[in-house]
Amino acid sequence: MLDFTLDQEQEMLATIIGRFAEERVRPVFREAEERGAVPAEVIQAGWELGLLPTSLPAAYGGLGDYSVVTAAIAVEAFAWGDLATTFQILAPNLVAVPLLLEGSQAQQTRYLPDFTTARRPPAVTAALIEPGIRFNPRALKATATIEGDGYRLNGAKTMVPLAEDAELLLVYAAEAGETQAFLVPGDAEGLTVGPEAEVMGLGALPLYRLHLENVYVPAVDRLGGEEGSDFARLLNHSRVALAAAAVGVARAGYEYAREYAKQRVQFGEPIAHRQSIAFMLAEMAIDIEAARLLVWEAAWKLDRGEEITREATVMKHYVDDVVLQTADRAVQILGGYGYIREYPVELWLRNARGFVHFDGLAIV
Amino acid sequence: MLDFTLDQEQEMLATIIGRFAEERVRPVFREAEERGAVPAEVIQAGWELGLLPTSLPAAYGGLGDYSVVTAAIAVEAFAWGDLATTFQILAPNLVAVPLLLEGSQAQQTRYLPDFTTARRPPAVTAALIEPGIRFNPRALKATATIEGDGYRLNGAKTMVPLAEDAELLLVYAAEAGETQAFLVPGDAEGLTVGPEAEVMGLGALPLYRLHLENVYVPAVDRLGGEEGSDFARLLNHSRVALAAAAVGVARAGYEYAREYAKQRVQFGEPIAHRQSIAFMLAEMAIDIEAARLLVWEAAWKLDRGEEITREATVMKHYVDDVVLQTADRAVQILGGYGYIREYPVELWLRNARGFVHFDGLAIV
Amino acid sequence: MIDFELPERIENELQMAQMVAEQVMRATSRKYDENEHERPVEYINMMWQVVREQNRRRFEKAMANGSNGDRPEREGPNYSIVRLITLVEMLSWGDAGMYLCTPDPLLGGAAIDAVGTREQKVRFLKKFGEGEPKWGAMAITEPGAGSDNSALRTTARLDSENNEWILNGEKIFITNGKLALEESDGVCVVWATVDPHAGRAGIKSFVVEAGTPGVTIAKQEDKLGIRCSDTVSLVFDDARIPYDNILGSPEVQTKKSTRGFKGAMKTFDASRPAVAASAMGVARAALELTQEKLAEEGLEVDYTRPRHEMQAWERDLITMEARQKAGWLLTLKAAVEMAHGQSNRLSASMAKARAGETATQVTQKAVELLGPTGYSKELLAEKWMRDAKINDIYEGTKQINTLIVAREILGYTRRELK
Amino acid sequence: MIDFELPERIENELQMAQMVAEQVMRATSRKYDENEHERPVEYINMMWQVVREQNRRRFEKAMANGSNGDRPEREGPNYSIVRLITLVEMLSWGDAGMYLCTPDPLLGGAAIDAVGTREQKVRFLKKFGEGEPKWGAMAITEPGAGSDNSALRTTARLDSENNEWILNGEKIFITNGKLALEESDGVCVVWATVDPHAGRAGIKSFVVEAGTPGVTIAKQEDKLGIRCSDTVSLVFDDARIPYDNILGSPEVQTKKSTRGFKGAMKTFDASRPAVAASAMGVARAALELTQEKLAEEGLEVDYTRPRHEMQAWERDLITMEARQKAGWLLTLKAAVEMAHGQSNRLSASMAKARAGETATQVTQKAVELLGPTGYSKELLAEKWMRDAKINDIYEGTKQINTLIVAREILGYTRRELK
Repeated sequence: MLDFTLDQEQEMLATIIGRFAEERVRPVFREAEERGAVPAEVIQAGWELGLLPTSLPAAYGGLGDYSVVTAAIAVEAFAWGDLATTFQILAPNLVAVPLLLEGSQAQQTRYLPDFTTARRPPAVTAALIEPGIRFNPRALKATATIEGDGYRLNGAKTMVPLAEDAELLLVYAAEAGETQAFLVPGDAEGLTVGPEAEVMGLGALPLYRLHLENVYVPAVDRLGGEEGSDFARLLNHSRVALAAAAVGVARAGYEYAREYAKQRVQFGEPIAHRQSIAFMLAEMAIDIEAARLLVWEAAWKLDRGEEITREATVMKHYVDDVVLQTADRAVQILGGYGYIREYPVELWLRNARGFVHFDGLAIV
Repeated sequence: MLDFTLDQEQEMLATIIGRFAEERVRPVFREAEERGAVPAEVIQAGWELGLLPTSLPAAYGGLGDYSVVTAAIAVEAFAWGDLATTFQILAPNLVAVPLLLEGSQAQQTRYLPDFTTARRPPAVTAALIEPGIRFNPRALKATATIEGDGYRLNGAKTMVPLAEDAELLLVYAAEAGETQAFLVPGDAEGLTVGPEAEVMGLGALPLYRLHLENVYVPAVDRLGGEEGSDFARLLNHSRVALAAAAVGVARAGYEYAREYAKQRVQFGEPIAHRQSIAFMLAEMAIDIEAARLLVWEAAWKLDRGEEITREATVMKHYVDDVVLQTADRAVQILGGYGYIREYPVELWLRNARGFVHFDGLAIV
Repeated sequence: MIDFELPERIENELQMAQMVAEQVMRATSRKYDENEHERPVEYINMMWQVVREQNRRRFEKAMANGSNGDRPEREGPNYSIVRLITLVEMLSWGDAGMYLCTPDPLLGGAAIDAVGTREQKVRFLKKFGEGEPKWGAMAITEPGAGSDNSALRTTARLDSENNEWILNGEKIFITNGKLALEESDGVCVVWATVDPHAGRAGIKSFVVEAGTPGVTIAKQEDKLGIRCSDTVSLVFDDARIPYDNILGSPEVQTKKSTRGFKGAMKTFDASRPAVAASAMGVARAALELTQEKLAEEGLEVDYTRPRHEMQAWERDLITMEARQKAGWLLTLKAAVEMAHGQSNRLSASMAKARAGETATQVTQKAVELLGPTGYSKELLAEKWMRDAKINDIYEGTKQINTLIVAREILGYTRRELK
Repeated sequence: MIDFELPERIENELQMAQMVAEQVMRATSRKYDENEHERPVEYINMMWQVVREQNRRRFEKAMANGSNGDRPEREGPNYSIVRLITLVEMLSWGDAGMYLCTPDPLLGGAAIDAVGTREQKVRFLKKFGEGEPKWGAMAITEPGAGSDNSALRTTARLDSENNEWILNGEKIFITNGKLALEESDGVCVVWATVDPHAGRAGIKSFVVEAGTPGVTIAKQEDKLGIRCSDTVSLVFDDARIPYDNILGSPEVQTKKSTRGFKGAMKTFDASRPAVAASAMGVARAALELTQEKLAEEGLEVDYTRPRHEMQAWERDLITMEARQKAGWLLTLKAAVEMAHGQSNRLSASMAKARAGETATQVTQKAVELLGPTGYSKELLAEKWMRDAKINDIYEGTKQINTLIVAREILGYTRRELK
């Protein structure tokens, strides 16, 4: 019955991840951004929180309590710490969750156990985004054409996280105009990784271009096997994850700006005493609250097995705007300090702008 | 050379019309709205300001100094007083200006002199807008089909000002898919006026539905005669007039709200002392300033004979938003008083929302 | 445990409400918009049957268990507020002005419920469960004060001889004031100060009943929208009411503690979500009408298109839909917090500030997207745009509610953040 | 007489500037964005040829007619400010960060021009017409003060024996501070108080030349954008400068008259339009690139479509175009008023507030409309989004400039409207 409060488990999770974000991520994320890499021990620690194993079925060694709502809460807490770090910590989901949702029995049996037993984060990733100015995940340029008892993949991808070291990639391509996913080993013939795809944000996350030239994929390695997979469903799960991350980024900017505005004295008073600043903060708080509720509702519907393409589109539309505007306002409130990299908010603005383009970079 | 200041004549005109708006229009416009008619003597007085005659060629008894910039300044000053009154005072333009811009020699000689000699405002109007939810002035549903050496007009129009008493109407219809204008006498066979078209605003301006059933129009009465007319040009002139009026409406709301905010004491101070109110007023002032400059630039280009469809579209897009938001903010600043009809701002909001739909209701 | 499902009981009631909205309210919306100040008898009579029964049972329950009747015997959250706001949303989807004419104690009743004694409930609320339709109203705002309730000038002087309060002053913007005091045997809760020098601490609320001598309706407002709901000014000229008509304690607390005032203000933590709900009802009506009319033209939103491949009207509809959903979820949250007995001061102001703005934006956009017809009176869109705006203004303007949100999130007093 | 045509002389100069922007600035934009703190030698050397000549002639003219060199012999409007802002717009269309590296006295020079004596002009401005590239800078902001210039702590103590001023304090966010004081024989105008207790009245500006002992660059900022322009902190530790380096009168006016401070502030009535112009240059660059790239995909705006028949991207482009035009016209107005010798305090703040916001919105939208490529570093859009944001912040944040506008239109003092 109508209720917007976290249950105990969720409370605990939010606290644990919140502490992780504050104590492990925040101290290093700025340098990670400049260096272009998140410290391995942070990723390892993130993996050891064991979120993915918890959500995988007992049959594959997990705890089997998969909840998108809970995952959304977790992702917001991670993203509050740092977005690039979050995407990297969640990278194993990019393969595990599609397998869980759409994988064939055989595929699940073959791949999922590794995700529950692995000591270190499995070296996997997914490739959805394509270079160009009018990317449409439902109408990919990369193609999968049937050849014999398999497929040939051709095309170009970009913003593929961690591709260089990936042993297994889930590659999305258009099969007869419809988006399907394919499990491709990192050393597959015709698959070339690189150069790095440099973008405005996510500096700490290694992103790559990917080139597919007649990459052969056996039929059994198409996600879902015989039936193939329901891409709309995967995209919706991805959008919930990204929207939850957006809420985390927005909250980071809002909280930082709020505390700054209370400390920063100008014209003899904290600037938060001025309605122009205080009202901006109020709007930010309301936007974030509303965005979170939209995310939770969508997640809740996914947990009930509903088809939420419409909700996901509406939610994404709203949340993408909220995170950008909130981050921009945070920079505005910090003024000159918002513009220098010594302070975090400028990075949050660069990351915030990316959400309209992040389809497929995270999934829960 | 770059200069945004009015010349002497324009200064004088703005002053005269400003005084007219303040002394003749403001005292009666509210009651006019409730009664559904502007007092005849106000319209008469507006006509006697002689703007139209001044702008018509000397050959037809005018003073021949036609300037769209000057007209835009005049329209803003009128509209500051009241929009419905402005549209009614400018109604003769609806026929005279198209004749001036696109009329054939014969048509000008036949009709224009009446506009310079008439003691009372000529009973003319124009019919462009059509009922429906997707009106496109460049793709009208009303049709003009060639028959013998004339045309048959068929279709429905709405929001036709003063149609009931009109002796001459300029009716717009699609001739082979292209919008053309036709001079139609008020008593033409097949032309039925009514019922009244009731809309949210403009209560003081009688607007009518118009029904055209096989209305015959001799070829010579097509605007421009043989060549026909350039509708794009007429539409651009209309949009400049409407945008100038929008600036007037916006300024009325802004100034009223500003003075109210300085008087209205709450929590021990004028509400204008609060940044939330003061900043709204500042944004309103900036919006109006920018809108006016856009209007002036478009008008200036028309005076230079430039084709400004692009500028007019961009300007309309901007100004339509500005007038709505400014009127809405004025209501907001007045609070409860903004919501009651004893105060003027609620009417300005109703009028402001109409500008996206007012194509063809005014022209200069 | 996060859950977006409404209690089934409420879902069922909503279906009933929707029928009323469609068949009674929508059918007479235009009529009562054009005939301002006329009471919507169809709606009133239909609702009174239901409301009277509910009030009667509610009242009896209250007398039985001494509570205000909302609180059920069993433990756990109390969803009556959720029921209230979902009903308000649905009825406002029907007609936001007509909904305000619902024969009910409404705000006035809420205040009596909140702080009234058992005896007061008997005297003032019992009658809402019997006889002819009756209304309750609340008189707070004064010409000079606006949203600044601490600056009230209306006085309540105690006449100890006759053991009566003597009210003097003027109140404005009173919703249903006429229905409550002139057109029915209703009640109006009036805020007045027992000590003009005591500021907030001196402010008390008093119950004034219909027919009280010295109480006159000075003026009935002509409004932009919600025209079938009456908004009046009241003048109190030595209006005498029994001593026992005061709600809560009569003594003036010290400047420090302003509990009396705060108590009165608490009424709004329930009413702000209700106003937000009303706003979202109008917004949904406008959104759905626009979707419907565009669909008739063959224009239906394709939710699978990426942002950059949408049509402008498509993006507009999605924006309207997103805002409407967001505003409604904020409203639900404010209600749910209340249902769980948590303070909803922040969430209620968030919901009110955002919902009022959203209803304004969504309805204004609808009038644009529906073309010349949308601007005409053939459709209700233009009326809804006029109706919606009130939600941005009353129960505290958007600015006042944003200010409250700002103070809450910054932990500031009204002195720190003016 | 309303006229939107630029003087032909300026049009011609703009064509030159556009060539520089296209061939020198755009060609090296990415390089200097990636190699932060490196000076854009190609642009600097190319510009110095021109600027040196102009400065020389300007200086000689100034010496000749005793004016600041802008004012032409004949009467009438002085379009040099219009020339300035149109050039700034064009160069910022090329690269807003690089434009800031133009070897020129810039703000510092403007201050010296405005209030400096003939001798001071000889000492500080003559060198900008000869030899190696030089820069001028202005040091105002302090760690504690932000936009609150009346709260400056940096002191200038007079040492009457040696007839020198002794500067102590710290300044931050100084554009070109490194170029002016370390990498060239330039000047930096420093705001300091000669009487910490005198508030605004005590604040004076002083010219500090490169190589002055006791002046050190404490820190160079890493920034979101405009990375090839250096932004530094300066520390003054008993930095001694000749008595004659003070700009304007040394005596402290009574609290009432704060002319000294106001005089210094006046510099901004010229610089705010320049910042607005820079913002609009970036905005235009982003707008044009987006139009270009979409056109390559066969997507060109059809301006004859009614609003409701547009594609979403089409409406976005029109919105961007409208904002860019509006912002630019406001900027032109602020300049034209100055050219006509009218006070442009209001219009300059209007232009600055709106232009900074517009550049932010337009560039952010461009990065969206250009898809994954727009977010990548393959195009300059993402850089322009980072560059543009500074215009929303420096020379007074949008909030500060909106506050100035509000005070002007309401006729309020800083006390009435805080």
